[in-house]
Amino acid sequence: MNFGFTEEQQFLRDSVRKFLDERASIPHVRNWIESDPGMSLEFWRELAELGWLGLTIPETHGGAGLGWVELTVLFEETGRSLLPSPLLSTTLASTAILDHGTPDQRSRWLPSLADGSRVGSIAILEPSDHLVPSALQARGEADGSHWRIHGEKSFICDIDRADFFVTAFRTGENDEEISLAIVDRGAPGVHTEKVPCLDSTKSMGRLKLDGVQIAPEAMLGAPHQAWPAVERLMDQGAVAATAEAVGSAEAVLAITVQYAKDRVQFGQPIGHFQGVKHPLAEMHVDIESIKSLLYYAAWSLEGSPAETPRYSSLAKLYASDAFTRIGVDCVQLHGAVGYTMEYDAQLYLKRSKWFRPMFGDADHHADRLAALRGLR
Amino acid sequence: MNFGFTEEQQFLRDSVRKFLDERASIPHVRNWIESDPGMSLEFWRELAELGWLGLTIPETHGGAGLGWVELTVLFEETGRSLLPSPLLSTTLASTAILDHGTPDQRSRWLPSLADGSRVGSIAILEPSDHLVPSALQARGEADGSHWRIHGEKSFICDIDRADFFVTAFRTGENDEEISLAIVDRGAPGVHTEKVPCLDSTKSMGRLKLDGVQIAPEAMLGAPHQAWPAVERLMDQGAVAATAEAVGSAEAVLAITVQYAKDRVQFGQPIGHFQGVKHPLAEMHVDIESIKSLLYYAAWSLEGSPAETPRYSSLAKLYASDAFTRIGVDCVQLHGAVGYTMEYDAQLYLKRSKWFRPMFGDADHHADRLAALRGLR
Amino acid sequence: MNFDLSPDETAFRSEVRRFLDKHLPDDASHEDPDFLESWHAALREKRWIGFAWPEEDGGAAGTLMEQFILKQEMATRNAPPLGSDFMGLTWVGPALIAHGTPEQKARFLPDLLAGTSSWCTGYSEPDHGSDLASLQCRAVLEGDEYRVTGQKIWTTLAHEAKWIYMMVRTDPDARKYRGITCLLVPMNSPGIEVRPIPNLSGVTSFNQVFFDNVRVPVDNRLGEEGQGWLVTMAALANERIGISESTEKSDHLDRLIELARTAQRKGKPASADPTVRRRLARFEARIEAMRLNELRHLSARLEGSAPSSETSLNKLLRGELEFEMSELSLEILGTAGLEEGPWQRAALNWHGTIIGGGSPNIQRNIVAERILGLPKD
Amino acid sequence: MNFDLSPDETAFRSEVRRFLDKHLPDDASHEDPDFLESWHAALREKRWIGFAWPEEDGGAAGTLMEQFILKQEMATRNAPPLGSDFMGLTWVGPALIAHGTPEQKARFLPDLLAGTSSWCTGYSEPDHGSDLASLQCRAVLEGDEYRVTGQKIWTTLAHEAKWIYMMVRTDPDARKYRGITCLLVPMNSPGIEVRPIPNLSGVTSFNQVFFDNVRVPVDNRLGEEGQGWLVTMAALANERIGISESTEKSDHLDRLIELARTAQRKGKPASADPTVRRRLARFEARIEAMRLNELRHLSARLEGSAPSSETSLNKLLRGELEFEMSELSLEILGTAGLEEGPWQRAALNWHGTIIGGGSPNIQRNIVAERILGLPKD
Repeated sequence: MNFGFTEEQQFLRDSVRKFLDERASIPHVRNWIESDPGMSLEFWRELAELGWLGLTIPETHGGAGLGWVELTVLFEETGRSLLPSPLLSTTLASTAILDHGTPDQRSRWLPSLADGSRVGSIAILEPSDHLVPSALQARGEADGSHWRIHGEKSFICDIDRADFFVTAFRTGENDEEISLAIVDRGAPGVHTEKVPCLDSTKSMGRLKLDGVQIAPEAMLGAPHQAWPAVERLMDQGAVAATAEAVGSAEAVLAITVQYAKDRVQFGQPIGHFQGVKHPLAEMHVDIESIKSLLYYAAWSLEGSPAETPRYSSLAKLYASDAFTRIGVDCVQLHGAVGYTMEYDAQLYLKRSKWFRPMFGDADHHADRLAALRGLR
Repeated sequence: MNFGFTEEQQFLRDSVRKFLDERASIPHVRNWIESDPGMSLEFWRELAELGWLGLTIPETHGGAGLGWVELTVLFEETGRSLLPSPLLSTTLASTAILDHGTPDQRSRWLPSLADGSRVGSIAILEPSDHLVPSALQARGEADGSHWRIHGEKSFICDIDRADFFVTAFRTGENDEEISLAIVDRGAPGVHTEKVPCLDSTKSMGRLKLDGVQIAPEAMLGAPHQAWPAVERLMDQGAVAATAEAVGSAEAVLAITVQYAKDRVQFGQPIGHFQGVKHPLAEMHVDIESIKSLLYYAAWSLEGSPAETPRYSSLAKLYASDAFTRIGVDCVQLHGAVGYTMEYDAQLYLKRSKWFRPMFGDADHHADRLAALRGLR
Repeated sequence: MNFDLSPDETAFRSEVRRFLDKHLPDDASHEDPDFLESWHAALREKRWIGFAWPEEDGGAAGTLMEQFILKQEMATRNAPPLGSDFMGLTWVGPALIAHGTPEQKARFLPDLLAGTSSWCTGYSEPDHGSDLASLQCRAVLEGDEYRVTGQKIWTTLAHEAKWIYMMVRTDPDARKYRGITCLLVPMNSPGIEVRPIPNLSGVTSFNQVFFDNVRVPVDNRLGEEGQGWLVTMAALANERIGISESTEKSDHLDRLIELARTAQRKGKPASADPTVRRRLARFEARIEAMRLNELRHLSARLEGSAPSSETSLNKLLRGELEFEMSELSLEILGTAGLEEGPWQRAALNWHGTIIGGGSPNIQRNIVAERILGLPKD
Repeated sequence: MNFDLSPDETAFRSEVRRFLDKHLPDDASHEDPDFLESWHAALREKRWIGFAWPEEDGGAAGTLMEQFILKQEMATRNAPPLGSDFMGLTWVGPALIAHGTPEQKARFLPDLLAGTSSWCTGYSEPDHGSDLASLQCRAVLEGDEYRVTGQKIWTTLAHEAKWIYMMVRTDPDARKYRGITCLLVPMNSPGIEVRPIPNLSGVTSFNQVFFDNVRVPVDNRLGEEGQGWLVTMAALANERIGISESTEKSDHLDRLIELARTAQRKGKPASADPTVRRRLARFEARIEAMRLNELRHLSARLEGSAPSSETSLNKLLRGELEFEMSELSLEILGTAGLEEGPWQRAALNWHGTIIGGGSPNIQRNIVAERILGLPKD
């Protein structure tokens, strides 16, 4: 038993960090999000060359063949930099194809995802925002060997960057008769709309599906039986987003600790006052606790899948509560300057707002944990 | 419009305070609660002579003919002293008779309550602890012009001190067909049982009613229609208990502020540290806010009865949350000595535990306020 | 204790209501210049723009209780403010009335009442946010002019104002509050530069203001040299009735309740969730406590007690409410809460309103030290 | 990262499970002296009472990982502690092993392992609760005896112990930690007086201990004069695996969930209220975080890192959990929560467990200063 990172994992973290510090510092990020398309396409190609886009894709398909613990390391570091990129979306899309695709589908999609020539995303939620089978109303009608999807998908990350969407839709009358398919962005009947997001380092939008035709080779897994795959995909999303949140929270804590050491008021660095230092201490307690839950959840994805629902919910629940508080407190502890565009704390505050509802909010995960205990 | 106390009210407060400081300081209270019957009967007689037992009883019935604002002043001060006595119970009993009794009932009961020769209490709740009509299961069967009550009443204050109980019971099939009657402690079929209470300055117990006969002249108000009277009685109880809580909270805050000024650690009075002074500041904010709500609620009982349900709930809700926190924080801020029998903070902690559920806990009042807003 | 109005108070309330019935149409827009012009004209006629000011200074000499009744009725009807120049009416007018020369009053008060002035106030400086005693913006008297050099920060609306009411240090050797002087300076004076400070949503209301050897005639000094602190405290003591904050939070709660009633959350109206309902009830308790705290404070003032630190109580309550209420709105919206919208903007922008009155930690210190008597930091 | 056990670790876990199957009946009572005697006899035979001690000192030389596995299996099965003399085994044994003379080891260790000793420890003094460097209890060497005069406070179980392991000041001029010496003193020595300190429920586990010219042979000094601080730090460094706290909170949560399932609240099972369910889920998240924090800390220790201030994290989490969980239990019980009972007693008595490890503010200072590098108070 070992709860530590291996030397290889530590090396991965160090090299990611070094690269991001040099090439994607906050001034870079501010430049990117202030211009179109809100990220650097050139930087994205470099990420592909570094192998980060295919970290968990098997080597036979052009990836690095690593696992979710390594992905967690990567997302912690991109979260620390608030890196604007479709990394999370395309990773979830490749994970869905890896976990549920046929050998043909894997061969067809994974190499282009690993080398960055294609970007994927996932389209699960609908305007109702409820993460239960009955809330998925997008409907697939059988049309010979094909399906035709009518419906609307909301809250899709990187809507403007993805070439295709792993999409969940209803194919039967019973609540859990859900199917998954790959929907090409350019297919007839697909309409995308970008929606301005409170966090400019993230890109969001919605999808309208007007009788979009799905060929059998675009279906992921057996029809009608994809709800467990949807749940696992949302758990994977929760783990990846929580890893980003841990990095972001550590970064804004570090910024605020430094500010508390430097800023002098009434003849003392403000970090001298318990009214400042104690909230910072509580943030550290929370971040370390989230890390413990997160690392176990990430390990469980491959090491103990039956435990993943519980641990991804524990991690996301704790992180949703804590990062919200951390984002607000760090801005507040800066005093008036925290509220200005010029200081960086506000960028993390906005990220904390983005993070909270994504892949299930605190109440969703709390209710799920209670249900796992037989309480309802 | 004036939110201040009159000179007379201020004089009442000063004289109550002076008397209690001299005659019922915390060492006195500790002596009383460590011996049987947990209070001083001699002191009780003195209270009667001072006129405190009949503060709101009309002068024609031997009382002082004052109102709920004066009662609030009195309860704040007895709460500050943690005075062990059936003052709250007997006041509620006399209030019920005053508000709902016939002239004959008033003449019969009020003088003996004002002069302390009789003590009353109220018996509303049952073991289910739910403050809705349907939860009152004690049942009165018509027996000629009399009623016979069968049932059980719980959480009765001063069970061992009261000579009679203003009791609510069901007299019809519909939920709200509730009646109120005066049940004599010595009547056949009445069984009282004292239950040890976590706060030794309070006395609690339960009542078993085994076919207790109620004569028409013991019925308070019209049969079947007493639910509004029960609600008002509980609102009056909430106001009186919140007044006690305000006094107790102020007292334990004062003790803790003094401790924070005197206790030196690492070369500083601990009150110098924001980790100590800020929680104390928050307590002051909460206590003052509860006072504002409480005084308005107390005034409304006579000045604007339609507003009483809302304001008694606002005050009790805020106070239930805040006094709980104040009790715990004051013990904690004392460090290890706060946890010992010797220091006084723990006495107030226990009172805060007693206060929270009495006359409706925070959730009860929050749900009621939401319902008043049409939310359910 | 009596919350009924006296006959005089009732009569005044009726007068206010009649005024509002007449001059405030139900569909009035706070952005409509025609409406605002007629609204201000009617107020001017009533002398209500300087409602609490002495009659000889153009005011109505309104009592504290009348101010309270006026503000409450206006808040209930969502009336626009009494005048257009908030900073000027709130800070500059009272200071002029208390300490201005007859010439200064004649020069500045009519514009304030006519709504043609626009003032900003220069207190805070970089590195001395909450610590006014240590301010450093320097003014040196040369002949009949001061030369002002230094910086001010967090100067609300400086980018739009015509005048600044500012505190400067005229005696660097005097300790703390002594050696501070009050000047009234045209914003178009040579040597003044304004740099807007966009907030986290990109909106500008704060500015940094640089003074480089700015010449200010000695006639523009308010009060004596070295008395700047007293002058400003006098303006502060001329207390406003702080009803606006609890009314504003109460409106906020009404909108939040409406959101909870209508927004679907997890397949049901958000208000179907007892967690949501109880949070709303707790907001109500604290907002109502704020309102009644204000009333108690007003009562004490009417009885003749001095302004006290008790105003810090509501600032602390407000800060927590701003945070918790905006969080609940986003939680109710769910994932839609991260798309742009009015609730979302409000959830980012409340931070500035808290900082305005000094950070929560400063307020806690005030309560702990001034009210509870605990040791200073 | 790998949470599977290695083959060696699996084998050891099986050994522990077999031992527990054999020696810990399902119906074993921790109060039954016959059971406890056979339990301790079996442990002695295994040499597991001093599980981590060197073999030459009568221990089993168990590794950190084995300690963890042993504690975890014992906690899962609700086994009684490894020995009866908790303070002696935890503090005195490790200090003796590190710094005792061969004669001292021979004199004290066998009794510790046999379960015939009972030790208390004297660190805190009045007015110096958390600040050991300033301790004042004085020992003066006269010939071959120390004369000890002073006080100790919060001395757990002093009213039952036969010996006290205590820190005294032997050099009043030496600064801070220097000048402190460690003595082993029989509690029946003339001049020792024990005054119990009842807690708020009337239960005594803490005491004040007075020393009036108590004679202690110099042979009873552990380590050299002036090295008392080092001796005690050595015992501290011989770290225990802190699994008990999260296991205890986890048991607490199980009982609380059972209460929520069975207790009626407002006419329904308490667990039917989503507010209650979500609070329980949040407790679960923090308790599981505590368990995994311990595991991460253990992993780091196994990799050779020094003991760190990270243990303060779980102390803070625990403090908040104690409060919030006990409050929820009382809220579920409703008015019945103010009658006497086990939940009610627990809701009063948790305060002492928090104070034990230093107040929450001290823990926050440790995290802020030692981990985040913020300025000291």
